[in-house]
Amino acid sequence: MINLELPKKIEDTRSLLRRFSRDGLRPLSRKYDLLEQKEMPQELYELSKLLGMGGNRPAAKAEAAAKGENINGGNLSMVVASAELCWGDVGLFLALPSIGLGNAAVSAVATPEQKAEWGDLFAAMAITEPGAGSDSAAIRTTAVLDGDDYVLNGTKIFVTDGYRSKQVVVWASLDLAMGKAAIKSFLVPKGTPGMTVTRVEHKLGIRSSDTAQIVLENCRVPKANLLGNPEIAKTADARKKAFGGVMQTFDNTRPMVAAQAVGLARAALDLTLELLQAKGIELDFAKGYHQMSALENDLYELEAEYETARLLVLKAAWMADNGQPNSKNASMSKAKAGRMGNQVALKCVEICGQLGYSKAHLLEKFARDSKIIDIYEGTQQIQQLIVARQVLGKSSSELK
Amino acid sequence: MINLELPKKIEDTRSLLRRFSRDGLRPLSRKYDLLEQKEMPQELYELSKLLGMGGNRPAAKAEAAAKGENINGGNLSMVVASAELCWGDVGLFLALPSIGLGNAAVSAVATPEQKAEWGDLFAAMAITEPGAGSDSAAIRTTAVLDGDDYVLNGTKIFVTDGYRSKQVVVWASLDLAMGKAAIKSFLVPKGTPGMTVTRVEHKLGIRSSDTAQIVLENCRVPKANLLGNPEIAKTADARKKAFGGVMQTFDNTRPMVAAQAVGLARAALDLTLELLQAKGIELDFAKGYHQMSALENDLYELEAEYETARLLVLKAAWMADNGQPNSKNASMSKAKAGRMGNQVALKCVEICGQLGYSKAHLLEKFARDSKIIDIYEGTQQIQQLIVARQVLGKSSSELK
Amino acid sequence: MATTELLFDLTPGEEQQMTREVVQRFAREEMAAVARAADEAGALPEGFLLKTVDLGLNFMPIPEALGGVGAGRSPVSNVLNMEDLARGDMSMAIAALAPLSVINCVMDFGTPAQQEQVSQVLASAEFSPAALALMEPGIGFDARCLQTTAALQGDGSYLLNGAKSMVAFGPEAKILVVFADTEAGATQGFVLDGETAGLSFEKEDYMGLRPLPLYSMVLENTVVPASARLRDDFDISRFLSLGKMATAALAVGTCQSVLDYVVPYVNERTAFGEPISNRQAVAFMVADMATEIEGMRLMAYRAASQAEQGLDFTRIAFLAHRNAVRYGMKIGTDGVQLLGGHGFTREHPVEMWYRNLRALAMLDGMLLA
Amino acid sequence: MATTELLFDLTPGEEQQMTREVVQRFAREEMAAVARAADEAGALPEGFLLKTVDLGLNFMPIPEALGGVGAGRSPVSNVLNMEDLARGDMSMAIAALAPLSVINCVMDFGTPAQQEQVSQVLASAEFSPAALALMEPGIGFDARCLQTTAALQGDGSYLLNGAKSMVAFGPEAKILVVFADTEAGATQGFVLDGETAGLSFEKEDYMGLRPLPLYSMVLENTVVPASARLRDDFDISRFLSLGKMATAALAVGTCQSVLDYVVPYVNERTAFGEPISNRQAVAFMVADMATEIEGMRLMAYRAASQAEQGLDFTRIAFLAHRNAVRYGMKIGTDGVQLLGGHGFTREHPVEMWYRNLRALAMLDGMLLA
Repeated sequence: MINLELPKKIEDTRSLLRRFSRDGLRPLSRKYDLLEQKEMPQELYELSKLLGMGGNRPAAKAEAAAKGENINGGNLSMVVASAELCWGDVGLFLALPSIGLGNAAVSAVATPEQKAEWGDLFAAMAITEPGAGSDSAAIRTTAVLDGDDYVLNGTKIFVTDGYRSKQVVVWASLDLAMGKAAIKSFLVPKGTPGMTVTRVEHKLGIRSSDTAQIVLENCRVPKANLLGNPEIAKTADARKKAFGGVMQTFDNTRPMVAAQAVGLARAALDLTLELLQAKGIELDFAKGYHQMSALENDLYELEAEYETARLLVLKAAWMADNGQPNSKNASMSKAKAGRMGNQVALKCVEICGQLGYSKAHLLEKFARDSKIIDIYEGTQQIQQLIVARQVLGKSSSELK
Repeated sequence: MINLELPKKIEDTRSLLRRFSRDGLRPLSRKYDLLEQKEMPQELYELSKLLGMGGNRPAAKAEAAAKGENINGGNLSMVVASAELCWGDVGLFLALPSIGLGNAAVSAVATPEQKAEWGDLFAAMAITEPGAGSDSAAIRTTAVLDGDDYVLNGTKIFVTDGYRSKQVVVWASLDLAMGKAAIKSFLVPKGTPGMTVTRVEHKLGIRSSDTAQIVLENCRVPKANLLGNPEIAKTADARKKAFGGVMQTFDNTRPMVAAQAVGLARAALDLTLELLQAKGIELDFAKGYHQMSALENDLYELEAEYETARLLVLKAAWMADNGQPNSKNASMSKAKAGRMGNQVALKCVEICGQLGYSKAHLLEKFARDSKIIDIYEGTQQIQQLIVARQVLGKSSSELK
Repeated sequence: MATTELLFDLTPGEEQQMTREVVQRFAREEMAAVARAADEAGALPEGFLLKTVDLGLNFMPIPEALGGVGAGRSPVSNVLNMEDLARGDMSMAIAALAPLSVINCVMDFGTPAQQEQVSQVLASAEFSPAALALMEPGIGFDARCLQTTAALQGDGSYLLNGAKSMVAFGPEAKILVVFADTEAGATQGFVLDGETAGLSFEKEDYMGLRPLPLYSMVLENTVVPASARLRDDFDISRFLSLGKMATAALAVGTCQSVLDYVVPYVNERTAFGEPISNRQAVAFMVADMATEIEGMRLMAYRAASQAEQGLDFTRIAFLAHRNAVRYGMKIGTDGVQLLGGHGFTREHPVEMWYRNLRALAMLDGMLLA
Repeated sequence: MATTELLFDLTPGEEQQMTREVVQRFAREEMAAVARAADEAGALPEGFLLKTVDLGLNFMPIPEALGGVGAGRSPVSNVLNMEDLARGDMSMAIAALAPLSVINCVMDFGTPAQQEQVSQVLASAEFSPAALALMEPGIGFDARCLQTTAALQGDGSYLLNGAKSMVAFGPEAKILVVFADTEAGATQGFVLDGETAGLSFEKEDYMGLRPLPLYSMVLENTVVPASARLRDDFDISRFLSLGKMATAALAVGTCQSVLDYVVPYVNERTAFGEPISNRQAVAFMVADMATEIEGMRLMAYRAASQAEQGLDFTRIAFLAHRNAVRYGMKIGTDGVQLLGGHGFTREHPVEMWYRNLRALAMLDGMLLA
């Protein structure tokens, strides 16, 4: 039965997280935006413990899926939770130790012994390289097997949490000549000799999170730290599939990144409406075009874009929960939410004029934070490209 | 000295043409939109005689140019005149016998004897082919020299005035193997055996003008009907230049087509403001964002887009008058004006609601007419491509 | 709370899915195939309306006791049907759905007597034309402040005066629900039958929706009995929201046909030696089209599902409508642009969608989900 | 009629051209080169303001008798200078141009005594900070309906009360022209010197324009003599239009630096084996940027040339400003997008332009062309 409201369980978690965001994250927003420190904001360790994201019970879900039942699972929970935490603060959300992008990848494959050995899990994901940008296939970092170790060499940039994390999941190629199929990911605990954080970026926004450059110079990790299947696919077809598998992780992560924009946009709209309410302006969702002010017209527009992006994100996550191929929808949600988040935050600054532009309020910060969401995890243009290929039935060589 | 107002002479002509448009063309707008006849609207013969577009005295201008003086010449006059006539009606403007796109090309090279032989000049331009679209270089119509005649074979579509014109300037290749350099234009008088109008299009808009498909089947024209230089450039470089020459005619015609959008947009805005005035709404160009209605905000937007496009058109024409390379600016003007004209006309329909959508007023017609201006003489996308190549310094093989 | 039990779900129910298949086939075979001819003729295809009766949509919301199938009022099902019919042709869809909208309106807001009257006339093996008459001529129409007035007379009857626009079927309509401002300053609806005196009609001529018979209607001292008045609890806000939802559904269906048409076209059309869809400017336009249609659809479904669950759907209906108008019109424009000069000719349907989709901005209260 | 003699012409005069070359070189060498450091420091580079004195811009509009060069008030020259300085850095340009704006304002609307006062203070070999104070804090600022009031006292003096925002230089300013609503309901300006009692300042902190010292200012029963009042024929509409033109010029210059920066970047940056500028999505964004900048520039020039010719320039100044705000902000955003993740870091200036260009929407009456 068609229903686009959230189920009670997720809705309840959402309310809790809203409170967490309001009382836990918001009071820190300006402080760490201004401090722009490399180190983890101290308060986040405590706050992180309060977070019981839960709700993700894969076993029960798998059973329901097998029966062909409708599932509201981990993906839907995660996009809702991400949005809510980003309503608090995108930068602090990214900095939360439990959020590390590499965590999911690691916890899926690590043995209890490894987990014990590696310590608290807070794994960053190191994919991008200086020459590659959104082109994940152009990775030049190498992993060469030497005895029982892999030896890693290369440079990674834009590693979220790269400085503060306890582990880094590094994407590297086993054989540059074999192309995409040879790209594997390796867990490298911090302190491993040969891995150095060489730089922490100064950024337009999300200044409370750290974005690091990491250099690997003859960095040795045990064989077992290769996550997943160590074989390079033999046939061209299998190779294609193998890289497809790597890329598919984006189908799950993109809606979650899109959800960041959803949360941020809601925050910007809420603050704007709050400031306007003090001036006696409220939206009633009933006026006709000829009866509304320019301001109302713009706010309705932003609300419409916001709600649309939000539903696209929910759908992409829901498809993932239900085992439906969602690559197109994941990119649609990221494309739409990415541009929406930036548009909403910028327009809110403009609408609120001097207050919007001033550091006395958070709107200017939202406008700075919002830009990256339309860039990382694949830019707007990359998402459009993926959607276009799917809609038009094109290969990546036909439509570049 | 920087001045962006029109000189008195051109301004005076503009006023005259406005009256011509208002009293001559407007009363025919709806009639021929509904009739959608193949034949020339009878009234246009008389009206056409009244038009003394004048102001274009190449000799005097050339002299001034040689002295490095600023020139306001034929190009500036023509864009202003085109806009003014299209304020009246774009379809009827295109149908005016004196406007035939091929006229300029012919009158520049024809001898008095040829003019006498060919009769009244009303030449259509036949470039596009079924498989080519905006790709002028992909022409497949051939011209083979046989004795003292060229024998033409091929099919042309979207020939404006193709049915009603007295002559057709046909673009054809002397040698398909030689590529763009072998493309020449040929004057084919109507009635020449082998040239048939096989179809007249039914269109969304500009229904008072005729848009024809023309088939050439062993159509023979005397050697002298090849306009311009009959030689195919010998070297690759010269060949490139030769086609560049052909393409350069677009640098003059594009601002003129862009001007059509300028005139149409003004017409739509004027009519909208007139309808709104009856409701007591007027623009004062002084309000702040927080003081204006949604309607005012949109109208200011349209006025801003209109004025900007208009100035881009004037600049491109002014550059042509002054011998400045204006390929980039010609395409900028066409890109901006093309999208502006369509945007303005459509928004005016929307603003005026039921009146805008109704055939009781001309706004719906403007909205239909406006779309083609963003398409013909190179689509929006082709213009963006040309601008991009120029700005980025790219060849057509680098940036496709 | 309605959200307690339900899971987020985008799968139509089994009944809905079966209906969709039937309606979609009908849209393809009986609508899309003849849409151009109908547009050029400015008239509905001969026999088309009668064929729509077999779809049985009118019978669904009418209780069994009144001759319907008593499936109940389902805004979700209505939105799906509206989307699917619009995929065939927007004008023909509106014509087919106008009587159903009258039924929906009277089932929601009518008296038992009106429900019976409407059921008798409209739940029939014949197609009985019927329409809602809310829109008024001119610029700046405000549904919450109508110019048409209903004055209560001493004998309890009402005297209607004013002018309406975009009234489907006009003089042919067997039932018209006319909306007017009462003296209390509130909008109210009146159920008029085809015989009512004091109405005059004139055919209207629009840029698009050409097969749809639309009329302006003048009410001059039109007397209607007190029994013609909808129930006291008529809710103009709910009425308008259900209307917005219907418009959004029409947009989704029509835009889907645009997308379905342009995809093969840009893949097959070559320029500069390659399919034009190999160019990002073309491909991204198509990608954005697909993305916005998906978004429009989700918004329309959400509004409908809120309405069906008894939640307050004012906000989402408003935003769904706004979004559908904006992107619906944009997609109409982009469809022509993607076909270039060919798109400007009447050889292809894109120019027709360009014209029809402009109507989205002014369809207030014509259909009701 | 002014259009009688003149030809359409986009060529700057010889003097203007020479000045442009000097100013552009200054912008490159003394501004662009240190803009990032100034942004990070949140302060103007040491000695920068003094260097701007050598450009001589302040001397131009001041009559020779008052120590200027008497070139006359030229909105066109001002717009060219504003564009060229903004090409160096928007914040530094505003700082450098604030005193010139005070001069322009007083030359247009001041009494002879005020003109002499201003000339003495500002046409100097030292840089004398000075600023216009129009903007007020909060949302919904309306220049035609100020909250700051000027009450005429029995002795002919005025009592000013209210709050201003975005006042350049604040307590450092040697001259401030403060705008307030008089009891007659009209906006009027008052020329205050640095010594005026009853003013309190607080440093403001904004997203962009960080090197520019901006202050909020509270006026509490500030008494100014009748002689501080601008001439009776002060024309708020003309004042605002000259201000809009200045903002437009800042937008043109800043956006031109964005374009100049992104073109080589996208040509050099490769992804998927080719320069990213070989992709239409990237290339068309750059093309649109170039087209809109060209349009913004022509609009700003037209407004200025109308002003200089004594034509009514209200409409074009309004539209030029609107256009500059809209596309200026868009170009600020697109600049970051074109550089992707790199654009988000403070290694590149695009993020600074992103922040600075947002100010366009709220610079009312800060500079005067």
